[in-house]
Amino acid sequence: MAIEKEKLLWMYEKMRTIRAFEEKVAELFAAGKIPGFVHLYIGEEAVAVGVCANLRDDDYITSTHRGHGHLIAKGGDIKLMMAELFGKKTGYCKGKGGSMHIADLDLGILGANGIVGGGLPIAIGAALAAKYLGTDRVVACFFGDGAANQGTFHEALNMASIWSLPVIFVCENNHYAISLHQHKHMHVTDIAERAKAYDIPGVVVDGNDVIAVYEAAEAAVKRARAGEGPTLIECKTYRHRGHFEGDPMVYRPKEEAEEWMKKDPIARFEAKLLEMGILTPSDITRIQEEIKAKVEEAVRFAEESPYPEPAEVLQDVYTE
Amino acid sequence: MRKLTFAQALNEALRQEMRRDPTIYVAGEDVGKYGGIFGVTAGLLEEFGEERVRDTPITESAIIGSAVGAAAAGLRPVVEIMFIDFIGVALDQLFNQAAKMKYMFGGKAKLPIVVRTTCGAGMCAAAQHSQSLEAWFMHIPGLKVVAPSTPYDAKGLLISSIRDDNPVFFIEHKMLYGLEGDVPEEPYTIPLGVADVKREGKDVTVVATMAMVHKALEAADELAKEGIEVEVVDPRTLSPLDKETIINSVKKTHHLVIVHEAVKQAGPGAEIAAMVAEEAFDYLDAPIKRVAAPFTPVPFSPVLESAYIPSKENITSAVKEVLGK
Amino acid sequence: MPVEKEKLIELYRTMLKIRLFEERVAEIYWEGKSPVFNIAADPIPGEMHLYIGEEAVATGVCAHLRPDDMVAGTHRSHGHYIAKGGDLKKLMAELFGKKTGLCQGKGGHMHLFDANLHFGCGGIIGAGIPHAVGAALAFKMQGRDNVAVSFIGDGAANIGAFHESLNLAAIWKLPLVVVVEDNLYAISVPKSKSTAVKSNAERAAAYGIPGVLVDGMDVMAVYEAAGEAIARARRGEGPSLIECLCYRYRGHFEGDPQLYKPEGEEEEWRKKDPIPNFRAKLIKEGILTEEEANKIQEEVAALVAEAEKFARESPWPEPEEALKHVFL
Amino acid sequence: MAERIISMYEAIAEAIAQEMERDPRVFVMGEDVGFYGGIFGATTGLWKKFGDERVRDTPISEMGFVGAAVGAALEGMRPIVEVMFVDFTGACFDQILNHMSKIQYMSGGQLKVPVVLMTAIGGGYNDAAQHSQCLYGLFAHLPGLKIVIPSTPYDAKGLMIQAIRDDNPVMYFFHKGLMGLPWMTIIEATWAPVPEEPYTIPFGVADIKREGKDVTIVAVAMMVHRALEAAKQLEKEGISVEVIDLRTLVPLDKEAIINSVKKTHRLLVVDEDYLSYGMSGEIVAIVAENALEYLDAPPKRLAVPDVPIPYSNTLEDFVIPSADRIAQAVKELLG
Repeated sequence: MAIEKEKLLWMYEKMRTIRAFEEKVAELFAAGKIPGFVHLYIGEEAVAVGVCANLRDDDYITSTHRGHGHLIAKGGDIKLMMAELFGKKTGYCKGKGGSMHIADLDLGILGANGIVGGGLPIAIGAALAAKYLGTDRVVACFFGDGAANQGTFHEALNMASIWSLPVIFVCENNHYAISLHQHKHMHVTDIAERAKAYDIPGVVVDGNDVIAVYEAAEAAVKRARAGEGPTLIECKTYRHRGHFEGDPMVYRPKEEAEEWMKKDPIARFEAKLLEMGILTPSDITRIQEEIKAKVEEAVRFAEESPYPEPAEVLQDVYTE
Repeated sequence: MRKLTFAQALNEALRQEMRRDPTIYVAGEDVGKYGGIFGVTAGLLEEFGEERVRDTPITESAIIGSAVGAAAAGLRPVVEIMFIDFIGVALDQLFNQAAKMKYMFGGKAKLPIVVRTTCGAGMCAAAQHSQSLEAWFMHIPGLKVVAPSTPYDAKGLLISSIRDDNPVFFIEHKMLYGLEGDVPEEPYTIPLGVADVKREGKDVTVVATMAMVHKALEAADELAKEGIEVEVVDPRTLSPLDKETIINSVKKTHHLVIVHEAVKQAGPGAEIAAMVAEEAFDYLDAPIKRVAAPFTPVPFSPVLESAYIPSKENITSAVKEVLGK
Repeated sequence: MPVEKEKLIELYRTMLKIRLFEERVAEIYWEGKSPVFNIAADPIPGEMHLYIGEEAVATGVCAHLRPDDMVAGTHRSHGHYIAKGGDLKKLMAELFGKKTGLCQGKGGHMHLFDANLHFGCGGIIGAGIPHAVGAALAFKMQGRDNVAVSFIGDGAANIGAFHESLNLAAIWKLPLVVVVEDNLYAISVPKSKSTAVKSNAERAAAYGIPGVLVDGMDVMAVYEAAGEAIARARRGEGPSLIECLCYRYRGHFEGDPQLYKPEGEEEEWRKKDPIPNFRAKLIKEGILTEEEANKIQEEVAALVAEAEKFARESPWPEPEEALKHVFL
Repeated sequence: MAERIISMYEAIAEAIAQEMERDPRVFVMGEDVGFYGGIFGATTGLWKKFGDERVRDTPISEMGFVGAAVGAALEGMRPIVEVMFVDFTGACFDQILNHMSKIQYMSGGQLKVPVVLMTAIGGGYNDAAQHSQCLYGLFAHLPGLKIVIPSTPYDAKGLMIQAIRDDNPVMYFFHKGLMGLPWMTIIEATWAPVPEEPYTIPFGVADIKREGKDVTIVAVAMMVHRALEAAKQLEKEGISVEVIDLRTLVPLDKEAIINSVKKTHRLLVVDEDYLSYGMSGEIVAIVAENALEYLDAPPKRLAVPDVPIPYSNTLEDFVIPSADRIAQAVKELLG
């Protein structure tokens, strides 16, 4: 395995950061400190991290309603993210967007998205621009298994293929479109199969194995940078929590959930790194402490930040 | 001065802007080899090539959605939706993505997009190819809505729209494409949000849009013979709306008639009437009147279609009504 | 099993009906549109999309349908309606915009509806596919062994509705057959520039349903493929996708200069013209004599003439009619 | 006997259940309407009662299943489809705009499309720009659709039954904040007496939720309750407010509005939808056309200023009309 140590550690820290951030958000949401809806990424960390580990700062991503993980993996600032979740003036979107609409254009994050499948055509455009402007930038387009039944999926993959655009379509198959299991919302087992309908490569990977995701994404990014067109990567994974916080999850069998918990991507990766001697138990405690501190700092920052002025509500509709 | 048709004026605006700014590209169904179903993009492929003049599949969601992504990443897309009636299959990309992105992101995104489309009845194209749906887009914060009525306005407004850093929904009434008028050769802009008084008058204000501007002018000619002086105001941009010009005109004439081809209910006229009732109430000497299409889809048969589209006669009688004549 | 004589003759008659009807429609359409082309000019106003060249597809598919099976057509649907057993007089009268038309002048050539034949079509690319899905769902829920057929062009196979509808029909195992009429162009854009796969039949795999590619200029090939798919649907085994390779001789609409079609392409396809070829085949196989074939030709021509006469003599709708039928 | 108190979501689900029992052609389709009972509870208990066939969970394919409802209606069914949020209608707009609303007309009245499309509207719970819109004004502009917007459990049940029995396509908008969901801020009015037996409320008949003589307030959904709250406040100051709940925008009860204005001579339209080119404009225009001479002051509109719905509390509270701002507006009207 040719991934250098620094990269592996980077991936471990990112996964840990996502997990810690999300667990804190769950806690704050339950405590009534975060308003609105939040959709947590816990359990799917390997996907965002494995893919973004192959991206440069000037590459793009489009994200989803379950976007915190993607943003952190692409380099998003958890202080600004937390402040946005609190609806504070200092947040990424000055309190106008919230969990489902966080973006950081300087980091190539074209936004989380409240519309299932809404990000796919946007990714096409970013890729078109990258190609048009003669850069070798690529776009990683994250979406769920539910979005793979939306018309935008079909239109976007077709267009990316005929224009051979530099897009990596990353389907996070967590097996549920809210409450509906995959076998009830599509008649194929592997969404990657659908790549054939657009004459592009489609691969299935274990989305809870960050190395597997990394390698699949590495190949796809290479292909995209070389101008050879898009790839569809299906990452089989599972969300540990509900569709949104407060979802009773009555629709999914306990045994199934337990099975998946055993495949927790972080635990697996941690074990591997220990076995490889890249991490020691003491490193793990240290790293976790550091991350914990960062998250606490983010919360403090958010809590201490002011709310926006009501009058700001009228700003930012148009560019003057 | 040199005369061009409405379609030629738009074509020249696109051509001149594309020469000026290499980040501008055109995409849509049949905009390339075919030159656009109504000929507005004719010759652009030959001059600018396939990279910048892109024929797309029939895939409206991806056409508008890709414009959003491309604009966010530094280009200035000008995309065409063949008929405004087709926007239904792509509306999410327009009203939840393009229109809101800047706001949701706290002002960070800049989305210089022009979505060109055609509207209007008069070709017997029936219920799915003849609609006037401008009111919807005016109701969506974050979009600008432009609706020219003359070749001169068409060129200047399209250039301004392309140079604007916001998503602009540019509506072309298909019955105007053949209309000829004076158009300067050099590029020029007409600011968005500035109405144009197409005819001055002191007795009654008629606010009309797109094709209806010309019917209003015909009506005005006729009424002039009876000594009624009609002022015809063409908003040109529907969002932002030039309230000031409309209100000043009403303050002068004390009577208001609004004419549009969209259906009356919850249409552009409702907003304009409400705005005047709120802001110029004391200047009105008579109730406001709206002349608009009835609350039905656009029928096919020529007989039914002409019964549907507001006529010069509808306008003259409305004017006489508000004047109590 | 061999197709019986009557059926073969019926197939020929139907194709001919479509061809002669549309050739006459083209003449009437241009009556009012030369020397100056004004799209709104009488006697047939508005857009006009003709099916000439694709007759074998509608004919081969609809030959298996009953009046209470549902067909969702396209913007190019005279052929589908005629093959479904439609009334030429009402159809022609609707094209004229007359009161006696199929939709009393409210629909026009792109929006043809016939409640008795469970037929509808429309002007929005791909929009009919979900309607057919819904009809198929109704059949299933009502325990009827009917099928719903959605005809679309190759252009429509790239729009979201195609994807959502086939997925829905597949997971619900609905009696649906989607027939893609691949006439090589989405208006002016060649398939190679708009569709990422060679054949849309390959896309069936994305939904876990059967997909076949057939020669759409050969009515028997279409007839057989459709027969299987429709029987499968009636048996409750779910949807199928059929792509028929065919060609439209005329433009996307009347008035289309067709500059996008390469030299000689049409000549090549003309050689495969479904109608003369099938006529020759039937005569060669002794199913028809020259005389009988000519007689059919005359009978069909008479029907078309009658339809035209009916349309020309029919009254216009009253203007006030424009306000009716918005709500029941 | 004691009146039974239930929530608006239970009232809607009960109406649907009773109609499904009465008429086998009625069935329900949508995302998470089955086992889950609808994200906002509008289909609670239906799946248990009627099973997979008549209560169908769909993939996330709005264009597909809304179009399918049209097709099913054409073949004799009476589908009820739920589009989870009105914000998502963008993904299936064509089916509403060019088919559901027009087929009846385009077919010269041969065909009918008895679909009920129900969808959730409204903000007030920090769901931001793509999950908090109202947008009924857009659909009211579209010939062929009936537009229903209940504000109480009682109206919700009667109007839903009426909608299901109507042979025209009906769009039924329920306000999330009025559903009486345990996980939303509960406002009293969302739990109210509802008769157990089926009953209907005719479309096009506004309901005067409170009589008054000084000012007419016209509203729907949540704004009805905010207006009533404001009316209570103003009463203390001796101002008598009449609150009209339109209940349906199409057909629209113009008479009720005009008669009220003739009585009070003052009009305030309160709307949770965007201000420009919406319901509020239409109503003021109608009054300006038909009752201008009865007005003693310019009509007033209070609605969401033309911005997307922001996320943060302070911002959202600022854009959605509150009882205080309504009271303020009334005072301005009275000078």
